[in-house]
Amino acid sequence: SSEPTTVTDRMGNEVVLPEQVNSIISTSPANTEILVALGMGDKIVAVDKYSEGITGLNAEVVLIDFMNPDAETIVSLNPDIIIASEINTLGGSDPFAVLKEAGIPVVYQPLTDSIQGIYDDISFIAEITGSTEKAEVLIAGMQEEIAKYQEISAGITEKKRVYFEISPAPDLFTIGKGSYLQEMLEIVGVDNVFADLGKGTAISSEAVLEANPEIILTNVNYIDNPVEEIKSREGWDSITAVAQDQVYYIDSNTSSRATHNIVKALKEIAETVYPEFYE
Amino acid sequence: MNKRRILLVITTAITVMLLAVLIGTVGVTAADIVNIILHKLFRLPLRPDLQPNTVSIIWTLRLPRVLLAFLVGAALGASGTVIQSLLKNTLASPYTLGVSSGASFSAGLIIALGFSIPLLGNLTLPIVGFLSGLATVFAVIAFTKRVDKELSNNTIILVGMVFSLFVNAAYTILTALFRESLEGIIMWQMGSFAMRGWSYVRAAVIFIVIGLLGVIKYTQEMDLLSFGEDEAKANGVETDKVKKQLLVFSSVLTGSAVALSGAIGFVDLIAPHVARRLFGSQHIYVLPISAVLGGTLMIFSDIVARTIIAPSELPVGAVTALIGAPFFAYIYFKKSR
Amino acid sequence: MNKRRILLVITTAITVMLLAVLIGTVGVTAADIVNIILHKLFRLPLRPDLQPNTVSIIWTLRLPRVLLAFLVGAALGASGTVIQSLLKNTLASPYTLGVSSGASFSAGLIIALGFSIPLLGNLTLPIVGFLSGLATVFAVIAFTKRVDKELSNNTIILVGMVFSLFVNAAYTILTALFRESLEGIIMWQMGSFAMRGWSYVRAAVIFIVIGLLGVIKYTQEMDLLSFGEDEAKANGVETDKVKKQLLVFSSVLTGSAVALSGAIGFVDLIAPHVARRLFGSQHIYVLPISAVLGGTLMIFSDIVARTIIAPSELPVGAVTALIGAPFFAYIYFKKSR
Amino acid sequence: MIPILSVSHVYCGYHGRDIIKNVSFTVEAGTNLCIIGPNGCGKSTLLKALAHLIPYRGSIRIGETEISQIQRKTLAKQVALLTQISSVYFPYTVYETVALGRYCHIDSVLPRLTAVDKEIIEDSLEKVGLQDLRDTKINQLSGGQLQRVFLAKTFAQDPKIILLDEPTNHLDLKYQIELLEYVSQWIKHKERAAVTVLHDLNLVQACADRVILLHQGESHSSGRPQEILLTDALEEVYKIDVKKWMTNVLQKWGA
Amino acid sequence: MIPILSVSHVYCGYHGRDIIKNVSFTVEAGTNLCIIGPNGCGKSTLLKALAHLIPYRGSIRIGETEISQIQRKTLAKQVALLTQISSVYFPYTVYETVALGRYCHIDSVLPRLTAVDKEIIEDSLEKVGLQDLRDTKINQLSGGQLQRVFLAKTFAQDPKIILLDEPTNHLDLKYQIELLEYVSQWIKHKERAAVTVLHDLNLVQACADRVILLHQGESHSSGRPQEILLTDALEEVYKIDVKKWMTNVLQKWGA
Ligand SMILES: Nc1ncnc2c1ncn2[C@@H]1O[C@H](COP(=O)(O)OP(=O)(O)OP(=O)(O)O)[C@@H](O)[C@H]1O
Ligand SMILES: Nc1ncnc2c1ncn2[C@@H]1O[C@H](COP(=O)(O)OP(=O)(O)OP(=O)(O)O)[C@@H](O)[C@H]1O
Ligand SMILES: [Mg+2]
Ligand SMILES: [Mg+2]
Repeated sequence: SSEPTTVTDRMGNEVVLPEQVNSIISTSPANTEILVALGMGDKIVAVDKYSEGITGLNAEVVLIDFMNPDAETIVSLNPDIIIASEINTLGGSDPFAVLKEAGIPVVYQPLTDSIQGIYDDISFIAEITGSTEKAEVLIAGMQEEIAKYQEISAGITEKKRVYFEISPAPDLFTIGKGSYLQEMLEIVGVDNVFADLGKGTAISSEAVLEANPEIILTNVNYIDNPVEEIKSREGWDSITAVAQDQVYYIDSNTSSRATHNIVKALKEIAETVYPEFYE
Repeated sequence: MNKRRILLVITTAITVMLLAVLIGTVGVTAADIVNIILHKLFRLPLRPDLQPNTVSIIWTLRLPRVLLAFLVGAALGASGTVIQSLLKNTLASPYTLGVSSGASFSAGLIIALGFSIPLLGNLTLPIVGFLSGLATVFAVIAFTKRVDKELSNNTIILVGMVFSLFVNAAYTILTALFRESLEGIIMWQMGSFAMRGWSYVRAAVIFIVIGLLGVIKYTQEMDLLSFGEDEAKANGVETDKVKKQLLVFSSVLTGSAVALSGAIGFVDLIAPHVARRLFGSQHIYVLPISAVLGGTLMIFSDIVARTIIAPSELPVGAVTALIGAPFFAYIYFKKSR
Repeated sequence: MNKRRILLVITTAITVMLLAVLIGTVGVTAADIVNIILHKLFRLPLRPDLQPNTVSIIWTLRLPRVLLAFLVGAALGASGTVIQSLLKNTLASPYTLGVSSGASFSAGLIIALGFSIPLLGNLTLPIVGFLSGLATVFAVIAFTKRVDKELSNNTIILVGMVFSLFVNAAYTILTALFRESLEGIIMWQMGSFAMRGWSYVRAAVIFIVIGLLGVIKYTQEMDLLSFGEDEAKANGVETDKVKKQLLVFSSVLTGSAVALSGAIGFVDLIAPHVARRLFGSQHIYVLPISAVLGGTLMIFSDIVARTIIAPSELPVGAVTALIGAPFFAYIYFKKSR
Repeated sequence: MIPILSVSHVYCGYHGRDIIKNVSFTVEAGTNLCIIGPNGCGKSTLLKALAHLIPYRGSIRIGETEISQIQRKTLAKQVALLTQISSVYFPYTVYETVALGRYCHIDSVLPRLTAVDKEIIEDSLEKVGLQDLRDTKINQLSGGQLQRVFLAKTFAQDPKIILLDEPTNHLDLKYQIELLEYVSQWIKHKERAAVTVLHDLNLVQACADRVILLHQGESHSSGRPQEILLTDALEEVYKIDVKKWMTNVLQKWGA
Repeated sequence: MIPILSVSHVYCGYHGRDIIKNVSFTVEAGTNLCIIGPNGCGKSTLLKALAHLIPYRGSIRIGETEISQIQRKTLAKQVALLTQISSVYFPYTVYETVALGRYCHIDSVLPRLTAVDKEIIEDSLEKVGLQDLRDTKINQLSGGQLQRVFLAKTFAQDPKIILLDEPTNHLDLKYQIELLEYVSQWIKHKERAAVTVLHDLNLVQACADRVILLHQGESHSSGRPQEILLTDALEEVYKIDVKKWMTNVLQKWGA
């Protein structure tokens, strides 16, 4: 009917959009969650394997390991568009170039490290799928929630010193400035003991012992009992948080995927660290 | 007897190649494939019942993939043979000289920093990988030359080992520092022929043909060198020049293989042994046969890699060893029992 | 001259060890450390100005770490020497025989499936890793024996290579399939001494001392074997038995090292060369010196690994090669220039 | 005299193919048995069997004991073998290499040499004239020097029976003569004997007490040197007139 | 006659230390020059220099041309060397090994043998009596058989000058004699010459046209065989009475 529209995705690739988007492949759980929230759930024909279990997907949706996808399957699914993630790209080169040759448009979403980035993700997906109104509602809802926590935290004077762990022993990993998690911690008024480090940093056990946090949070979900594991580490009993039994688990999916759902994690963190303010 | 065996090897190679084009998510017939190829090459009309999807899958995905797998396997088989007999060490392979650590390091750097050279586009990773693999080998040769004018095998091996471990360490540190890219880097390193289109095949043909021509012309020299440097010199081999050229060209082979498809192991170490077992010691047989065997094994492994857990794939580098090891054990030890 | 060099090597080892206990995120003095050690061992009173944090850091983190690093380095250095001279191949190392792929595979499995054997607790990973590393070597020996009664070096090397590549492939497939655990597995493999407490040191002492005693008693036999099997036999060496024992005990060494701290490379390949360069060929010198050099290099690397980008750490396996390579180049090629 | 070594009906070879077929002989204490024969007739194979490096059928006894029943270390105290082709992998020094010959006499796991050991090593070094090269690395020696290192190592083993596979290869004339004289003198001493493979029939003339002529793995003839060397046996096996050639050449010396 | 090989004031050695010092001689076409001397005096080192395997100072010329100016492949057509110690890494067959001697004559990059090549190879195999073993792997040969393989390979190279470093090592008497006869016959043909290192002075007597006696890297004396062998030169260098020993042995044959 009309001229095909060309957009530039947020990583700078020019993409010719299809006239209609009726079948979508999403390659990251964050994109999948956003698509579902924008009402596109039933148009998704294939998702990456980490998206398994996200509610709102078709039962017959195909699960693909996008680190090692079978291109033939993708082509034979006849998708109108592939919404990929920076995580799929190898060094600026376009891993799905052959799919483009086969006539399938591919857009890439950059890795998000700020809350603003999440808004932009939502807006861009909305733009290419034609659901801008729903996106505006979604974003406004998030902003409203966030403002609520900011207000409460403004009244907290004695900020708790917290260590937030995203990878367990022996390779401890934490987050610091330049990550949306750090932004979230600041919103709820938490003093991250490693705030000055980069957005995702390995940390040594000695450093944690020395920092001596009052509370330890972990969103590790791939070992049996992350809280117990932390408490049982040799030497960690001299840390205040461990000594006072202040080690908590924060839901992994809501805190580790850059989507509108971070407000759920925000709530969980706020209520865990400052129960007295949220009764 | 050699003739019959050569025939057998070639027939197997062709059969596996055909099989590879036929097998995949979308089932096609040999006739379809011929039709598609003729259509693409000579603009012959396409049969109307062929879906454009199917055409895409065969032409854009499957064909280049099979060709690339063969080329890469052949490159690894040939260069493994060269290095093994040049350095007279069963465990030596071009990887020993740092080709793959060089390539992996720069590939890791590119993946981690996420840049791309505009002109090279899609081929930034393979081309830079290739060049750094080669650069590592040149560094090894230059350093060896400095400490040991004779360019003796033991020194080459030691220097290669130390350089390659060093570069590899740098690469490891890279992956440790850029943990977000760790997965990408590791998966790249495991090797795959997925999503490589014709541009990769074109690059592979150029470099691998150059490399193969560069080494195949020295089969007699390799024979002579296996009796020792002095013996080879006395028979008229310019050992210095020949060794350097063989090192460089086999690095071109491995370098392009690694750059185009990741650090796939096994073939380089095992193909020469199988070829020797079947065809004796003369390099005029061993070298091309290793190449064909390497290519065949690679295509076969790729078939398995992309079908066994479809719609995902296994890393082909792992499948190669998984299939190749029992095959090797069978061939190699059949007679000794 | 040898005596002076031995003294030098030992002094360096002790100095580096002391340094390692002193250096870290938290600054302490030698007096503090002595006080803490006396307190822990003999219940002497602690100086009141010492923070419990500091005590924890020194006693629970730093001391076991330094000891473990030394033990692991020594194990790798010694077993590298044994395998290299047994198989007469510069590139051979216990890893060639599949110790590390066996250990890595089962470690990967444990990490991926996330189980732990109740009785072993903390030590599930190292103990299972150790046993599977050893199992791989036993499989290699058994298979070699079947195809070649003489247990000849070339066969051992080939079989080891094929087995280890095979198991490694299985491991790769594991990491590809269980990608959530990929990071954990890869980081484990890169090697680290972080967060290993006294339980690890106790395990290390037991296995590594057994391993060291098992190999040190055969230094004369290793000397003789380097002149060839026949020569050794004619001189009274029960080559079969000795070779098998050396293979097993060096696998115990490497197996425990890998199990306790990941697949750290470099030391096993390089320590023997440096030791030979400095002390000649006799294994009565080369073997213990390799062990001490390996241990020293490992502690030193660990100091760098945990301080250079503090409060983060680098994977010690990578640092080892990064520091060791230039050191090696210096020692090894100083005289040749 | 009692035989110190008795070989009877021995068969042995490689990969299941017999090279040595039905060979029997005895060696008395104090004698040097020379084994001669064309290339490939099985001389080295036979020596390998005598040192139990390869399996054999038949019987090889030292005194009363079958060698396959003896532990290698014990056997090495009785029998030493100089192999025809030796390999060098690590650059041991001359002294270190020769000292390894003492292995079978050292009971500790550490290579601790007693005064006796050291004396025997010195003695062996002196016999082959290597005292001055004791600290040289063996990969920097000439062919003859290296051969002498392995000879010294064999002597350092101090066995009852010494098996020498072409010991004079690479040796210059002086050391050839001295070596064979030393062997003659060595076997006179105590309960000892030697089995020597030689191609140089002049040397056989000079040193052999008995000679076995091997032909295609079988014992063609055996006896005192003159019985073998001056009869037609040589011509039958070698297909040349050895005696004529020898006397021709030797006349040039007689001028 | 014109010298086919002229060596003048040559110094060479290893790691910057001279082993050969100021050696000069010429070899005329049609002659066999034998180099003799004690172990370690530098014979092999000298031959290596003549084949340009090690660098040298001074001058070594073939005809008019300095060998260091000649490309290796061209040089190999002129000079062939049998080394004292050979190594085998891959198990080539006997035929394949000998065929490698033709390398310097093959211009194509493929090892395509012409009829002439094949004839020469056959000839070389026959000369050393290896026709029956042509398809045997060289790692399954006896010492003497292997030595003959390398000899055949050297002959297959079909050079003008053949350098033989102890060629009779490991050979049985028959092949020793045949070899030296073959060399004598070979050098008579066309513009050829041989330089042979030997320890067995009887063989020197039988085959040498001229002899150089090396002593500690220097030329002690040189001349016709009788001039060297029957004078005191030998005794000075070897410190034994060679002649007496030889005539002693001779008597045993002469009986
Ligand atoms: N690769 C080497 N490095 C250092 N020195 C060497 C090397 N090869 C030989 N030499 C030394 O050079 C000297 C001469 O050696 P060369 O091999 O030329 O002796 P040769 O006359 O051939 O003796 P032989 O009769 O024993 O073969 C010897 O003293 C030897 O120790
Ligand atoms: N490892 C082996 N495998 C198979 N055959 C072998 C092996 N070694 C030797 N032979 C064969 O056995 C036969 C006897 O070999 P042996 O070495 O005993 O001969 P020899 O009498 O010592 O000869 P030489 O005088 O040449 O040393 C030869 O025909 C040889 O080809
Ligand atoms: Mg022999
Ligand atoms: Mg010599």
